[in-house]
Amino acid sequence: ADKFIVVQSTTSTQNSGLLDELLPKYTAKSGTEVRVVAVGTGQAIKNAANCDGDVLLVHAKPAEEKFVAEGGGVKRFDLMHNDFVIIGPESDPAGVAGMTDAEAALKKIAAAKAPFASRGDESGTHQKERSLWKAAGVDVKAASGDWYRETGSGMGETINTGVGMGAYVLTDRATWSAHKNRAGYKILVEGDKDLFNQYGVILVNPAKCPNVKADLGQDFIDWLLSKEGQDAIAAFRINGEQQFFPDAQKSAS
Amino acid sequence: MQDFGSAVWQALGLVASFDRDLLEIVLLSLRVSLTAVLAAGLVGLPLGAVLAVLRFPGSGLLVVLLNAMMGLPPVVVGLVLYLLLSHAGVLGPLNLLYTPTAMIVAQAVLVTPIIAALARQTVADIRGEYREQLQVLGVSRRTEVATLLWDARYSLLTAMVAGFGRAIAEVGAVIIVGGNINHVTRVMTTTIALETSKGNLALALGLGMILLSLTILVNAAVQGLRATAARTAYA
Amino acid sequence: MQDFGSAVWQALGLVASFDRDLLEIVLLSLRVSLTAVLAAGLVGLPLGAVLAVLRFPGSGLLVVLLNAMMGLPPVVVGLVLYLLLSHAGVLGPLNLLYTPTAMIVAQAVLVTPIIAALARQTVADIRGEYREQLQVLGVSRRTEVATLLWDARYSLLTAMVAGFGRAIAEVGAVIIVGGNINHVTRVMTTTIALETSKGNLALALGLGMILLSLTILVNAAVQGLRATAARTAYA
Amino acid sequence: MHEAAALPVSRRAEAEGAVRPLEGLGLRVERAGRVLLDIPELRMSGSEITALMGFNGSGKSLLLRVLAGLVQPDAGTVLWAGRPPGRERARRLGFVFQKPVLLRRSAAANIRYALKVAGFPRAEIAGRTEAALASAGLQGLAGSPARVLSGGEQQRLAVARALALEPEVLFLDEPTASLDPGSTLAIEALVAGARGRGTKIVLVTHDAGQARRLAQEILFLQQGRLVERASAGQFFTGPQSEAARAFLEGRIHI
Amino acid sequence: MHEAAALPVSRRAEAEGAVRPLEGLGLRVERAGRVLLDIPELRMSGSEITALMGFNGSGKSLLLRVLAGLVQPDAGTVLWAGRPPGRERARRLGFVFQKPVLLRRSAAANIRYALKVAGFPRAEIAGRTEAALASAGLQGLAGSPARVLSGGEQQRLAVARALALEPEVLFLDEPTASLDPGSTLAIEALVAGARGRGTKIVLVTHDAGQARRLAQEILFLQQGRLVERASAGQFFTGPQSEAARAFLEGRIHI
Ligand SMILES: Nc1ncnc2c1ncn2[C@@H]1O[C@H](COP(=O)(O)OP(=O)(O)OP(=O)(O)O)[C@@H](O)[C@H]1O
Ligand SMILES: Nc1ncnc2c1ncn2[C@@H]1O[C@H](COP(=O)(O)OP(=O)(O)OP(=O)(O)O)[C@@H](O)[C@H]1O
Ligand SMILES: [Mg+2]
Ligand SMILES: [Mg+2]
Ligand SMILES: O=S(=O)([O-])[O-]
Repeated sequence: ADKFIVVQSTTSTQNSGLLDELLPKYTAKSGTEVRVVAVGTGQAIKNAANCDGDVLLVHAKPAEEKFVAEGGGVKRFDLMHNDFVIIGPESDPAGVAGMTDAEAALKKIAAAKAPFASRGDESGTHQKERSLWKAAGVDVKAASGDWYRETGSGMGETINTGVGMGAYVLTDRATWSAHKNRAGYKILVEGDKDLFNQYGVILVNPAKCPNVKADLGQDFIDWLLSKEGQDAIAAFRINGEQQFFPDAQKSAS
Repeated sequence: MQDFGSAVWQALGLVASFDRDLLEIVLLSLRVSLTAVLAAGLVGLPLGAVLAVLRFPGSGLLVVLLNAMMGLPPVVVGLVLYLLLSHAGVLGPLNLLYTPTAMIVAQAVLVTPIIAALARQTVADIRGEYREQLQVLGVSRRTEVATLLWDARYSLLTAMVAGFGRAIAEVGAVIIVGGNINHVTRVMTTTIALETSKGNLALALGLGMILLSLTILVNAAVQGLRATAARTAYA
Repeated sequence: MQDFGSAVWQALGLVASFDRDLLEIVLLSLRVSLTAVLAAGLVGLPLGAVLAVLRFPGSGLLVVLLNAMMGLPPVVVGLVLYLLLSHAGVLGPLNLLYTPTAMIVAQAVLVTPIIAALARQTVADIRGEYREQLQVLGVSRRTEVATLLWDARYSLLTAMVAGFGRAIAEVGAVIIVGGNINHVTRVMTTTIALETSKGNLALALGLGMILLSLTILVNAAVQGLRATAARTAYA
Repeated sequence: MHEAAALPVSRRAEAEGAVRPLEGLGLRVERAGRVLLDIPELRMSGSEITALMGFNGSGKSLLLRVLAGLVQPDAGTVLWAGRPPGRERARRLGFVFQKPVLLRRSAAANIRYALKVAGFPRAEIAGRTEAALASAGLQGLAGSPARVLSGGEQQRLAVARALALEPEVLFLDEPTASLDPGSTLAIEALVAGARGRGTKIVLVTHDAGQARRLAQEILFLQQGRLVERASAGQFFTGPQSEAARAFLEGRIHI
Repeated sequence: MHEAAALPVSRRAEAEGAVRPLEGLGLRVERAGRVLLDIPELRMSGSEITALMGFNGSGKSLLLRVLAGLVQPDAGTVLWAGRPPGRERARRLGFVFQKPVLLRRSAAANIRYALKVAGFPRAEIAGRTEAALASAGLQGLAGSPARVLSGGEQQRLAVARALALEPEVLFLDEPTASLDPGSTLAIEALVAGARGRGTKIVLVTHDAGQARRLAQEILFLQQGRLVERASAGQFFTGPQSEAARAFLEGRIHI
């Protein structure tokens, strides 16, 4: 297709395979090719702020709202959510398996000084993790380099590293579900409502970025938010398990 | 450890299945890196030779800088180019960001100092022998550079090959300016990085083997060319 | 575009504030890369020289392989080492994964073929001149290798410097086997990659400038050494 | 002592092909604390063949380099026809090094290259190359890589290349050291022919017979100093310095 | 024609320092379709100095290389004292190339290096080095980088290095081409001395005087073929082949 738009996105949507499922459907319908640049949250927002994309699709609500407020984006829409989970080795040295209270689980991990691999990259996931530590009253900064290990990399890389060192990892469910390097790792903690992970979608502001293909970009967003798009999101499965839960009806924020 | 065996199988399987997507990725890798190396050679070889030939105030410093630039971090090169090519950048209107052209430029920037620095050493070595003879022939600087490059051509191939190795294996710069966009700017190394982040280590390794085989093929072709090239009159 | 100016300021600010964390990162970068290059030189220089000296069935093929290995993708090297060093791997009991030692090994693996291939060419060039003389002196292969390396030492510095550039700028392998763990295995390039992914482009660039300045300093030191080294008896 | 006619040097004189003296004033070269060359005054006739003689290491090759502008002396000036030899003079210069330097090309290509650089018309280059090769007895080796030729063949090629340029000044550093007797005579004939066409020739040789056959003027160097300057006749019949006498008698100097 | 005494070759004979003939059988070297060497039978006396003579390009240097085992002939065998010269023979070999190859070290270090490699006892090396340098008149240049020495000094250094090894067989390829007359005689004396100590010497030279002074046996090559083999006396008074006559008369061959 010679009609195309560029979507700045985070890696979870790409690595989980969600976009591979959604985009061909949209392209078949609209004739618009969707080019995805999947990078870290901060980089995705920065790229969008530099006008290097038509649509932004990330999961870091406060940062997204700031982006819109500064005029980088037109409007933010809730698109879907999934949840974060804590994975860990079968041996489970801190004994957190089966817990549903993330805060408590983190406290146990800290008490046991069991290795924990943090993304440490200011991503949405990392911000969520930090707020959980804060709530748990653990000063991870002091433990950095000891049992608390900031990998400073993407979700998939952090899982690889965590697996390599036998550390607990906080990850979004989709990335973990699609991850192949599991080495006996399991989801140990899930189900806490604090582990909620909201994705949003934003059209880059054509008033600030004249190069933005506002019509094409908005059409893509409209499709994502439409019944068809939302159904497609809901239909995406890994091992028969739904990964993302469309929630567009809550509409713009 | 079964990953190694698994990697070999995946690699063989991929090649055997003659995957269309894989072919596209392989061809783009070759196109980008070969073009980048040719461009880098076009600039780097004369540049290195000029630095071997000319002595001027500051030329020693320039050589140090050039040698140091062999250590240009790809991510930094990618970033600088990104800022230039971004729509917010001065070259934004060219619309080159997230295109193979941007990737070629990035690799060429990375590889030019390597080729130039290695060429400088090679040319300086042969020049020790030629200098006075060329001087008495009244050869201009320009002709001297051309002559030294030509007469050192077989040794210079190693510099070019080193540059190609750097380019084809590079990921940090191309992923920033190319964006690793499926069907548009996805090359072997960015695919390997992607599969690694997905935890597909065996697939990543398998792709790595295919990439290395490609590199070996390119090198074998170069070596073959060198050997069969009419070496008449060269001794 | 204000990112460039901002980068310069951030770099200067970082250096001026003499940040403890930054110092730690810089020192680890230097330690890892210098150690890796020394190790790679220890293996690569003799290896290159041996390949320049010995002709045996398959030596041509070996040269092609070596040249191709200059294009080893860092991610692949990182992965292979990861699989070897991980707890499930054969070398797991050594507990080297996510240590600076693992990073040194990774960089050494990447850099050894570069140094070896460049050394091979340099040694082959000087050997054209020395071969028959050494032969009539009845020099053993081992001594021949040592002699050629010694007499080509100033030219070989360029190979070492190219290897250092590769090592210090490398990110793909060290991030996999080192894990970019804060205060443990975080080096300049992995920090730059991290800041880039955070969207802190100016900071990333500023760090890049610091890294490049370091590389320039190392190169200047090498050049100074080369110049002041008693070049007596060398012509 | 023989004295070259003092010339009022002018462009006119040069244009008319008048004799051009070669001069050195206060030439001094030091290396590693050793004085390699120290010649307060040097004057060579512009029309004759000057032979430079002296023991090994006396500075002959170095003096040729200084005169040709290849080595910048630590002190002193070189004058060709009254002017310092600038870069543009290179086109008028021929030089055969003691160790000939041949490019990694065929014998013919080595000569073609020199002719091209010197600006000979394209149309003439093939013919001149062929003639030059033939003059040095290298017809049969035109296509051979220059660097696999035998030592003597290489030296002949280097001489042929220099002569092909029809230089105004020609420096020859032991140009027949590796030649067989017949080739030596043949090259000497070529050199004499060049002198006949007005080329100023400075020849370094250890072969007294050759100096006698070719040179009109002899300069004798010892340890970087010019100890004798004489016409050939005078030098070979009655050398003034003890060093030159020892040299000619083949007295053991080492 | 002179005939070297046929020897029953045995280790005993070798150990006793008996004369060791140098032989070549069916030697043939081709390059780029040209026959460079074609010598069905070659036999040199083991005790005399053999001079190899011939026009430039006749294959003298190539033959030396083949005899020394540096170039593998396309056909034929070389025998030293009846056996092919293996790698272990290198320790018994001296070779001075037409273009001396000196290592990037000082003059003294070049000799030390050769002595060390040849396995001379550590304690003797300094003394032998000094003696070798002095024998070639290079005392004063011991510490100079070998590659900045003058052409003649380099050649003397190369000869001194080869002689210092006290080789059993010594190949000299125009070893005095760049030497002044006195140095030439001095080197000739050293060569004669080596022969006196039992070294088999093969000398390439264009200098008939030198061949006459040094050699007992002359081999004359033309276009890769051995056209004459004679004792020195016979060769210089009445050469049998037309080529050798032309050579000696300095007839223009090119
Ligand atoms: N590798 C090669 N390829 C082609 N021709 C060669 C090669 N090596 C030598 N030759 C030719 O072989 C011939 C013999 O060379 P060689 O050096 O043995 O001559 P020489 O008798 O030593 O001559 P000189 O007196 O000039 O030293 C020369 O004509 C040379 O051009
Ligand atoms: N760069 C240098 N450093 C130190 N000594 C040098 C240098 N260049 C030349 N020499 C010395 O200068 C002296 C003169 O050298 P030159 O080559 O001019 O001698 P020459 O008269 O041509 O001798 P030959 O007859 O052996 O060719 C030699 O003793 C040589 O060792
Ligand atoms: Mg000289
Ligand atoms: Mg020869
Ligand atoms: O969106 S993430 O980069 O945090 O996975």
